[in-house]
Amino acid sequence: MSTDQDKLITELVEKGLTGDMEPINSIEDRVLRSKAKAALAKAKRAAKSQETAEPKKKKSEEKSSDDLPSSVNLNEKIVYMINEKFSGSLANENTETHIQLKSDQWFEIATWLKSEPSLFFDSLQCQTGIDVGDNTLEARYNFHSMKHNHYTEIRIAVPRKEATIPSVEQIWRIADWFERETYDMLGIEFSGHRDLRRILLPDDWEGWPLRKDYLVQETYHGIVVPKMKEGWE
Amino acid sequence: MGVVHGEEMVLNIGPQHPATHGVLRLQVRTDGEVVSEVTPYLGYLHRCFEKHCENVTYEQVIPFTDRCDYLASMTNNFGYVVAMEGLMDIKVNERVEHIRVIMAELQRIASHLLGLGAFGLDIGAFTPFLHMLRDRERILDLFEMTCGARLLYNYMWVGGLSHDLPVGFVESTYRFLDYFEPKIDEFVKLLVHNKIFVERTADVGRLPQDVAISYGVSGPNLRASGQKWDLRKDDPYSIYDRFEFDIPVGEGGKGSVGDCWDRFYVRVLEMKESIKILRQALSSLPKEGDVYQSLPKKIRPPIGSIYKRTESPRGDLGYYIESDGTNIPYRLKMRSPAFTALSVIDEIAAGWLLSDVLAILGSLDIVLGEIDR
Amino acid sequence: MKRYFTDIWATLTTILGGMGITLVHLIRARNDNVTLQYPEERWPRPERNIGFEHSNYNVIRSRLHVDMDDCIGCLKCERACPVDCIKIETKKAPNRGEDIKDIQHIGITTNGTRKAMVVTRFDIDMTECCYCNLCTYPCPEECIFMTGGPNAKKHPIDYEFSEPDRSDLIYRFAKPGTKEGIEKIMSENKAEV
Amino acid sequence: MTVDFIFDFLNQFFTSLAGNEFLLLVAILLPCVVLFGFITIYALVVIYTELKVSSFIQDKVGPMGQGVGIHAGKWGLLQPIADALKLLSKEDIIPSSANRPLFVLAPFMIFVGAFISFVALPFGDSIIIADLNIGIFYILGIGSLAVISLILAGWSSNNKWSLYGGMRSAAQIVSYEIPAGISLITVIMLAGTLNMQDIIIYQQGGIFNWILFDNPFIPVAFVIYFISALAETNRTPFDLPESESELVAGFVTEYSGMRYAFFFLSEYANMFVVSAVAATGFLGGWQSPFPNALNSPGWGVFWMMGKTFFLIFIMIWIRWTVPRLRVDQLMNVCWKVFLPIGLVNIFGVAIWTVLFG
Repeated sequence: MSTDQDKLITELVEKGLTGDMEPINSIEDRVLRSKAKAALAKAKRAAKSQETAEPKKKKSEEKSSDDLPSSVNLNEKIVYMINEKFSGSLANENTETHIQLKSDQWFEIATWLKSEPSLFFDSLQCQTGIDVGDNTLEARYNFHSMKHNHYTEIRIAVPRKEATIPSVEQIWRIADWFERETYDMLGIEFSGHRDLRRILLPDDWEGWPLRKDYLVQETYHGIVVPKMKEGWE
Repeated sequence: MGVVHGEEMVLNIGPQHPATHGVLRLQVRTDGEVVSEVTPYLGYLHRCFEKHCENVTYEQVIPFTDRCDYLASMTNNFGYVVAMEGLMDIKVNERVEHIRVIMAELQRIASHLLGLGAFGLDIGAFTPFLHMLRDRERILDLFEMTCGARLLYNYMWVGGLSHDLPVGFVESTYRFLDYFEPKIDEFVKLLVHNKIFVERTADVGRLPQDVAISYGVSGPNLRASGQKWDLRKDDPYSIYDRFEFDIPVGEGGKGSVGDCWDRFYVRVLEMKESIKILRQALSSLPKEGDVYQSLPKKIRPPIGSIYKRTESPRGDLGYYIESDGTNIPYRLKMRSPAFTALSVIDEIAAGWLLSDVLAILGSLDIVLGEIDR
Repeated sequence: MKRYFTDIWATLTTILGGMGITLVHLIRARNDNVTLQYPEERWPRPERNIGFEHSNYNVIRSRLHVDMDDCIGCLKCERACPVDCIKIETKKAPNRGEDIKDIQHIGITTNGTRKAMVVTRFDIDMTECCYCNLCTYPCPEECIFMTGGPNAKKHPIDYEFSEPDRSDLIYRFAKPGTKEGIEKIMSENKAEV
Repeated sequence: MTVDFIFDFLNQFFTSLAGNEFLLLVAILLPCVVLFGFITIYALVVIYTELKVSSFIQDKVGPMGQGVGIHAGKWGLLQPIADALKLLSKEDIIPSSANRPLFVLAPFMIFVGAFISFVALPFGDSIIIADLNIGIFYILGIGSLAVISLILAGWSSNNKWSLYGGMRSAAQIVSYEIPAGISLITVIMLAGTLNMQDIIIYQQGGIFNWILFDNPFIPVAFVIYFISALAETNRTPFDLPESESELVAGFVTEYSGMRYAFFFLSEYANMFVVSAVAATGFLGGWQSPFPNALNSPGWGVFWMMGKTFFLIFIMIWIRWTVPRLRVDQLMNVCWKVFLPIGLVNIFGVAIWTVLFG
């Protein structure tokens, strides 16, 4: 690769970030064009993560100053209330799409989420886990209220080494199986779960399949896991 | 004289058993005929759907969604494409929306037909089952006419459809609806009001409303418990807000609200509502419109996540999609309605007789492909 | 007491009503029956014409077929397959767009594309195919299709293609001897140079 | 057609062997062979009927074919024979943990129970193997024998489903003996005899002399008897012992091949027995429905068979219409509905006979 090309690409990316896609699209060489586009996407992603980190602080400042206007969206309202009741349990103040919580007070918050009359999240729609990289696992909860017909998403990130989150199985009964599935697939331990076993995989399965570093077993009970298809030589 | 207690026996219903609708194992603790505990063991049909999805592109996920709930492939496709279009902010044209609704409602009827028939079979009525299958075949014919496949369609694509409607589809569908409507009444007369059937199902396996919500039970099972909750009305997606239809709710017609009979009858009524929607959608189907119009060149959704729910024949079908900006999903979770419906079995089946456990299992209308994924 | 007798009455009437319905079906068996006498009668093939070109494509989900004379070896179908049941290997053709008689390679497709590649291997494992039709859409030459496609006359729709040996269901579409042939030609070319 | 009759006939024919015990043996075995052949052919016919009736009800065509060979004959007429051959040629599996002697014994016992009931059934004017003076009582008694073999089959299989099936069938058959017996008592009261032939002779003189139409209480008794008969023969809606969607196959879960065929055969044989008893007791047996026509001995056989097959057809018809009862409801129906109504019915019949008879 020539340094000229690299220079050209960085130039193009800068232009692209300002919204000017013409120069990139007008490149004739296909390889160069795709490279430039890939670099642009990378740069955009990086910029976005910075953006998301920054404006949060501003928002939280605004919110603490004014006293919950009626027009705030549900997530901001919940965050405000959580801050009042369970201070220090918010992991960050991002409320755009979800609420990020710390794991320690989760059980109390969950109990409150269901019992608080103005929220009344009586239905746990979906519970799932995700390996977000950086040695972090995240449990995500999608709540819905049948009474108020509103909806929110809560995320709890835990380090991979001590992946333990309080179980909400006794609050929403469906969390029993959802948490078992998350445990089965990602190895997040739910403390306080009364029956935390694997649910879909056999009990003696090794590893957590949906973690990104999962390696397929070589053999299972003496059965060799085929790497190549038979007859494909 | 008190209740006589005998020796307890552990009985395995399944994985191969005529009434488990797939490969499910229910470990049942029984005292004579009375069942004290039901423990489901899942995973016999686990095909690593979610792991697969992390290794194939977004468009290649669709054939796998077909195979999750193999009795309602269209609605599974539908849920996925609605979620993906939400993530990518794609708007599809009117014709596509109409065709999707038509397909989804036909699929709902087909799925309910099999569910009801199989429930009848669990109770011991063989004839209604075959009558249901006979009518279901007609719907499958319509699907085959449209996309060539009878069971696993891969019909709805992100931003469009794989094929336009064939010539004569609308007429054939009208013909089917005219044929099918009287058949529902015949079925109701033959089985639903049959006294033996009522005795077997009324008051059996009552699922109270709050328990149902806590267990995440959704769809017809939740509606049978008295909760008026249908995503087509309460959180409308696609163009469902344009159609007029009712949400049938369990009223305890033969016993109490939320019993097996209600779960059964709600499905019967839902088929009638689907026919209503179908007639409206067919009459307002736009003649013009390219089904490939808004098909994206490359499916690369922006970074972010979405949780989108749609109403599948079995309940709230949710897709949780996390995208990292590439053409491969970073994480895809399917919240299957049958999974949540099965989790409630111990709660409502304990204390009933062995025959009732199987009736309750049948009334929940589960599909193991969707539970195990 | 009243309930006792109404229950008995309801039982009798509903069962007799049900028996009436089944009797009607029994009597009208000749009109109602939906059975197909399978080996003698076949399911009518769905008639429709839609696809890439609305006039000549039947939507059928059946076994895949590849028209090798049109295949340019672009690997798009291999990439589209969600279950990896297509395996293609190609060799660069010595001269773009020219026929090579020895290995029956035809240089120009019916669409007029000049081939740059010689397809030495084109295997489809029909035991793994999930009939999703995804491979047929990206094909620029419309040369891979479920049978009943553009060349419907040559390949009748056939849902019954069971084989006694599983390996017989791996369809090998590349013309026999292509691989050896092209290698030989290449080595000869090298020798000449 | 009693044994004595055949023995006399043989004595006259083989004068050199007259009075020999060998001839007596032949005289005993001959009706048995004829009867066995009859049951086999009858079972094939009824299995075919059941296949066809169920198919027609379900909008299918049932077994069909154009000819012998890969197809089961014209209209599938050879289907039951093919089924029988298949069952006979199948591997006979005895589970290793089953109680072998009892497991082997059970299917034969149940068949013997059904078989010996046929002895007392009147097929025609004088066509009866053993004209017992307690015929109806004998058949009811022998009918209960099935319980033992069903329990035997359920228990010896060493399978939980079989055990459930066996237990259910025991409870069911024992319970339903009672309403069946009680409703037949009304017949015996009217006819004043336990002899099958005498009961039929009592109903001489056309359709209005049949016991069924004797007084308004008898149809109730007939319905109770018929439904109890369904329960005794394990037919839907009372097929709990072998309910395929609950107990896999109930007491026959572990049986295969020949032994399974015996259970199958005896179920159909039992159907014939209970239908024939109903035809005898309520529908005039081999009597013609017309007072002075079609009542020669040949027509007698026809009427008897016609009535029996009609009842068997109704059994098949019910089977493909209704769902299955639950085990506690089964008992409820027996003890809370049939028994009280049956008892009241006896009084009703008695009072009616005293007042109008």
